[in-house]
Amino acid sequence: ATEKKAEGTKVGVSIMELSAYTWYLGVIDGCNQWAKDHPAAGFTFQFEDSRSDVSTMLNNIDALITGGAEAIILFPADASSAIPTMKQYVKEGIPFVIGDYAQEVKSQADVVWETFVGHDMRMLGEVAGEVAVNYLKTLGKSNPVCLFVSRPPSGQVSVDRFEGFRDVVLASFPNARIIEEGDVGAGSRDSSQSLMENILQREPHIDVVAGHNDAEVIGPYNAAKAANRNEIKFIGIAGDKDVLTYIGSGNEAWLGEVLQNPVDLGYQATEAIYRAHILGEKIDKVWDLPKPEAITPANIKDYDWENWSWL
Amino acid sequence: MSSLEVVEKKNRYGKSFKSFLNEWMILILFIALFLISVVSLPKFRTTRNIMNILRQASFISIIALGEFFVILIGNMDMSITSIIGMTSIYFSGMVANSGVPVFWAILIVLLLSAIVGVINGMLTVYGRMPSFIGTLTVMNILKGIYFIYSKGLPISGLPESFNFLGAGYIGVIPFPVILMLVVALILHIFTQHTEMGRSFYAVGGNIEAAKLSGINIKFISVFAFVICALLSSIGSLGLTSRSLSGNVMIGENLLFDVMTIVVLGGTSLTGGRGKVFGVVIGALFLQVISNIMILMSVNTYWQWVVKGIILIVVVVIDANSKHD
Amino acid sequence: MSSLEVVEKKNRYGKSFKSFLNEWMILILFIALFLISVVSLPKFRTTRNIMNILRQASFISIIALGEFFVILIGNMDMSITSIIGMTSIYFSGMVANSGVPVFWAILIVLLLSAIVGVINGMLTVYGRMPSFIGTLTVMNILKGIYFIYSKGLPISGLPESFNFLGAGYIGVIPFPVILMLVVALILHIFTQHTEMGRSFYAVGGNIEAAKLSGINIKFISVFAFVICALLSSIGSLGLTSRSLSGNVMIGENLLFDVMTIVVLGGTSLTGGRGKVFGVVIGALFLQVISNIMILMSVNTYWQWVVKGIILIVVVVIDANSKHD
Amino acid sequence: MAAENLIEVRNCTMVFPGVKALDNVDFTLLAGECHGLVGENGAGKSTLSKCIIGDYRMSEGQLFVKGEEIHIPSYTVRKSHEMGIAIVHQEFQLMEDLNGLENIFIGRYEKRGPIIDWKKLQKKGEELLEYLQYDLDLKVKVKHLRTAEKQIIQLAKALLDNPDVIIFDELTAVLQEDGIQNIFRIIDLLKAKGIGIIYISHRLDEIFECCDRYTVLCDGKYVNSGFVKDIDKGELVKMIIGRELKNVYPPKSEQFGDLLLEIKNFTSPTSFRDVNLEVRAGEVVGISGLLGAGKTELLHAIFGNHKLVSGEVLIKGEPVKIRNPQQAIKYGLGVIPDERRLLGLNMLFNIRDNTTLASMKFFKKWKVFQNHRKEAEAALEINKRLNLRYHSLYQLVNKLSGGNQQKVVIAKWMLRNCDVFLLDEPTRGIDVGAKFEIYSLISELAKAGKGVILVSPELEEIIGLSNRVYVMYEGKIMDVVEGENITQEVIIQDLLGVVEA
Ligand SMILES: Nc1ncnc2c1ncn2[C@@H]1O[C@H](COP(=O)(O)OP(=O)(O)OP(=O)(O)O)[C@@H](O)[C@H]1O
Ligand SMILES: Nc1ncnc2c1ncn2[C@@H]1O[C@H](COP(=O)(O)OP(=O)(O)OP(=O)(O)O)[C@@H](O)[C@H]1O
Ligand SMILES: [Mg+2]
Ligand SMILES: [Mg+2]
Repeated sequence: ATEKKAEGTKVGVSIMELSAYTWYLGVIDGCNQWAKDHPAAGFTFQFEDSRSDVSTMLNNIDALITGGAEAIILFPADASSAIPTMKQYVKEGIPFVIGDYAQEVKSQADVVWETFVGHDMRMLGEVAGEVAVNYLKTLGKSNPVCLFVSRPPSGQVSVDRFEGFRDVVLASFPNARIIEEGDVGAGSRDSSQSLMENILQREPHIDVVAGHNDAEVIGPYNAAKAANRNEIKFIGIAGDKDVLTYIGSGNEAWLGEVLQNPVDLGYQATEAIYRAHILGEKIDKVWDLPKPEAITPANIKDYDWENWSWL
Repeated sequence: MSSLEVVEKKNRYGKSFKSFLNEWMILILFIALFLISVVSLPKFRTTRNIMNILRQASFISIIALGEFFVILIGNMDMSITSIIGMTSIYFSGMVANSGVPVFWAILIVLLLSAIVGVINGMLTVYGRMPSFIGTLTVMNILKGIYFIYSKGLPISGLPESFNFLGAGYIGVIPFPVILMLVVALILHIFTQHTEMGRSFYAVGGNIEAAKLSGINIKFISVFAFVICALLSSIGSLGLTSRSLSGNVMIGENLLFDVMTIVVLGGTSLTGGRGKVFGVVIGALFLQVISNIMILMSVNTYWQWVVKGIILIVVVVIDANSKHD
Repeated sequence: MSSLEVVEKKNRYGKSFKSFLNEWMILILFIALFLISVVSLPKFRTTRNIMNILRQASFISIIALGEFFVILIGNMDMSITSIIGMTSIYFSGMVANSGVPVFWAILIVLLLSAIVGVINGMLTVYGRMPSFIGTLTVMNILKGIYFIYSKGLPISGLPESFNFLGAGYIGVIPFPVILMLVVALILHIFTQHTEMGRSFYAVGGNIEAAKLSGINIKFISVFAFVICALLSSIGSLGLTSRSLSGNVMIGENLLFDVMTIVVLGGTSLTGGRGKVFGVVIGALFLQVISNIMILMSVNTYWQWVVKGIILIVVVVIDANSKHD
Repeated sequence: MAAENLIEVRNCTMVFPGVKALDNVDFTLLAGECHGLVGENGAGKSTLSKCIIGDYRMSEGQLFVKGEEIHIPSYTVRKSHEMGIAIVHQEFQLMEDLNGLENIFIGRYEKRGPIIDWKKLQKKGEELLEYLQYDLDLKVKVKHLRTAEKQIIQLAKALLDNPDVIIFDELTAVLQEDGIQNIFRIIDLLKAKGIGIIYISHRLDEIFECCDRYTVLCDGKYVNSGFVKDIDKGELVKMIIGRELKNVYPPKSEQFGDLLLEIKNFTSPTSFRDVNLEVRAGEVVGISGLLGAGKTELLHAIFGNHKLVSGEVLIKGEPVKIRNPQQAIKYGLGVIPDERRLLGLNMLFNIRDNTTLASMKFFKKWKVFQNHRKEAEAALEINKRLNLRYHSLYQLVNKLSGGNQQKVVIAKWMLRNCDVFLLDEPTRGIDVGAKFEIYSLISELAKAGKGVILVSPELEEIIGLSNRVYVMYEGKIMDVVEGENITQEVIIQDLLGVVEA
């Protein structure tokens, strides 16, 4: 948290969960980067963690606003819970920008936020699916086996990613078997590793493993490595130093990493709140973000990932 | 000799001003914290902020009062998070997806929660499971059940009018605050001035003796779990109303806060001792700490540390003031 | 009178077979579950799968054995998740980022954990905080501290050789299994055949009587928390070794599993009763359930439900066999 | 009132796993009589009482209350209470965190609508206390009351609903002479109302003082019953323990050695003031005083378990600081506390582990491990000596009868070879035969050069065993009586003198 400067504008940023999703550190970097690039705007931020809990999120919004925040960037904990609270504050002139997690509305009257800045969750899954399909084609079989480790407590996000992945793979391989297993443990590398160890006992052959995020794939990777199941290839989603290191160092078990760039997200969200709140522009309800890209052994040289501080 | 007699009398009859102070040490500490915040934080003392704190404390108070009963009889209910999630999801599901009227949906989820309370109680009383583990297991089972129903997705589309329960105002006073005060007052009278209320203290104090005094200890024990489930469910409806959507994760982090509140409020975890308004003060205490931490822009991680240290100081002072 | 005499003779030194059965009911249930699985699930009975289960059970057993000591003296340590996270992060940080040799890093994190154990114990014994709340608060403080250090990011770059601790084999037997058996054996001897070991039972059974019998109850209480912290830390090193990276979230959901294991193993949550090998069986039990659930492709959410129901059945049978 | 059988028990058998606690016992209680139920520890007295009130269901046999046969499988405490049977249990059954008033009325509050009428309750409570002629503040939490006061609360609770049958299970074990006389007065009042009383006590004098009939149990079997006026104490003792008992008190030792323990100016913040006391080797020192005189606190203070404002301790002439019981034990002290369940025993331990808890270090194998067999042998030996009734050394102590539990506490400290024993009411709840055994143990200790401090509510015991008696009143030592001067008259005079002054 930063002190509010005398003439500056304080922006409250409510983050879904920092502890389990360190990916949000990149979002924070993005916000700060924007402020550095635009010193004239005089933006200061206060970041608060909702710990994936709706009540905590709402309490934090209350406190951020009484604490002097003039605008809120909200990375919500779920797909609709903040709407009544937002409505109330928007009436009082506090603008909101929603980040990362799209809000479901029953009517257009509910769309009280300035804009939504976020990656298409389904598309993340689809890109992972494309990476998988490219690899599966090289195997030359019609009925490959894919495993997707989802994260049930993450709700819609996990569903979208899984469905994106599944639909793309099935489009090319109608006879593929897509196994979905949910990690209901801590959602850490360790919990997914334990899960995978047991799955390996059940499944004699798996071609590709993808998952809700990197933690859900690295765990299975460790498990497969320990069990010498060298046939299995892995695809990460989000962005993780270890995964990129594997890919960069030519580890053949890794097919790619679908990058969901958090710095960009934070940066664009701040830009959006700036335009809406300070410049008073009317902006589209959905902010354009570039399509997620897959980092693969072929293109990893094009990325400066070693210098990304959020990894 | 006479001087000794004086010392002894005062001590034995433990009703002195000092013992009153000791009993309400938490109140004194709370007032101290409150005054310090009022004086040193201009943003704290706005009506809006105070009302926010009260509103935020109200539903968690109600939930903590439920847990209070279970702790009073010397048990623990770890399943409240699930009861909260279950209520939120099934209520919203019924109202938003199946068109059940709000009133009936409330009755049905309260009934469901009561059933869960009965199961918790039965496992403890008849199944002889330690309640900590029994309710933990029930928590997981419930979670499985409502995740099967909702797949973990939030359910929106509740009528705007339902928002009043969690976010309405009567004058400048948020409705939840009034609700909380009414609930607390009723429970205060219930626990202090009715036969059944006193039975909880008896069961928690000495279950054997309570049984031999003709108290239906099984009924009282099960009933404590039912009260807990019902109040958790009411609290959940309030939280759901505030966000106008049903969410499985709505109470995810509440459990430990609730436990802390109950203990802060002077309830003994071994049972038999505690006061309703102590719990309310405990809830306010925790909420004020969280609030000033954000008003002072303390970094998230440091919040954990500072909050923890404050809690330790408070509980240690309180516990030691009660001891001898 | 003669019938009494006979009973007296027969039992003077020994215990009856029936009471032995009751005491080890959990073992019988475990064997039953195991045999059913062996017969009905071909994938279950492979050596590889059995070894897998054993390996998965080993570090959680070690952690549960730590918690066992705290529960034995009638307390609870809720901070183990944090101790596990702390160990994992600081160990990896020292080794991977600061180049501290593995051996020294292990010593340092063990020392750190012991200090946390001492703090937990002191808060309980001298601060008179209920251990449930005291350790919960310590958990949050610790979490804050190591998140400040690591920002929550995993730390990789541990030497491959360190992988042996968590993933190595001696013959066909995974090294963690051997480690777990050695630890359990030592603790079994410690609790059953030494003066200090029995002191834990004495403190848990009646702390006042233990005090008047000359047992240093404060030392024993604090020591129980230290043992818990140390074993949690060792368990954490094992888990860290397995994934060769330090992770703050590594122990996040372990707490309730650990508690369940300790209770499954026949330990009384009110203290004074329990056996080391009971805990080990508890861990195996839980692991077998998880394993067969996945081997049978039970849907994720149903896993919670089915696992919960199995646990309830087992604990209820066990609790009722012990009763009278 | 015509002699009517209020209670009739026929062929009652009660089996616990491994123990036949009652074996074909018959028992009758008439209206308006006080019926003494006596027998050794573990004879089955409490078990029989619990069968009568429906706390236990007898395995075989019949129970008639006021001539009506009871259907045993559906008989409960609540039913027996409805039929007018009340009991004061041997072990306290109180909610320590609630006040006296609530402990008396719990489950039977006076109400106005659904709300408890505290004023009326308070008035009723005070009336009850007046009837009992006992002055105590009912608003005080029970945990702050004296042991005797707790007993009065239990008595008040039992009398609350005007029962027709009332069972006193060792009601007087924690009372002193004046309290006991008060109980006799109350018993007379009750008898006059036609209430039947079952009176259990190990102090046989009481049986002769207040009972009309007696029944003797031995090892769960009915031995005899009859009118008290037809027998004398010797005969009764013989029926109880199966042999005669001569010379209850062994001869006192006359050989004293060096000073073992000296207490100087002990002052506690609440309980006693300026206490000086000394014990020599071979000496039994008695402390006598009314209830709440501070004797228990004094013993605990010596043992490092009670806060002191000032005071000095000398062990064998050396000044030492004792901060906790552990240190006290190192200096050779041992204590037998008065409340066995709270302070003496670990109810989750078996007999062996309880017996050896304070002396584990004497039973080592290779200096580190416990030698279980040696422990068992030692425990067996000492418990045999105390005539413990049990069926296995590995039996949990909570299944023992009250007196037998007390024996385990004593055994525990006898195993630990202390120099000075602090005994706080060691014979509470112990039967006549075993009492004698404990007296001779105390005397043997003295002969072996140990020092003993003895606190007992029974003046006779103090007089029979002590070489010197300190008389304590309201936390102060009023007088020290030695040798020949130790007589009932002198001590009572000391106490009365103070009270009147
Ligand atoms: N719940 C129980 N389980 C097993 N055995 C028991 C139980 N209660 C009592 N006993 C046994 O029954 C016998 C009779 O016990 P009881 O308590 O009736 O004796 P008592 O005559 O009251 O002795 P005391 O004078 O010591 O109080 C004892 O041998 C005791 O060990
Ligand atoms: N749990 C307790 N907490 C506080 N004070 C107590 C407690 N128990 C007893 N006391 C106090 O200790 C004193 C002695 O009470 P106790 O019941 O031991 O009487 P006693 O044994 O008959 O007398 P003595 O103290 O002479 O042994 C009383 O003044 C009583 O108020
Ligand atoms: Mg008895
Ligand atoms: Mg006493």
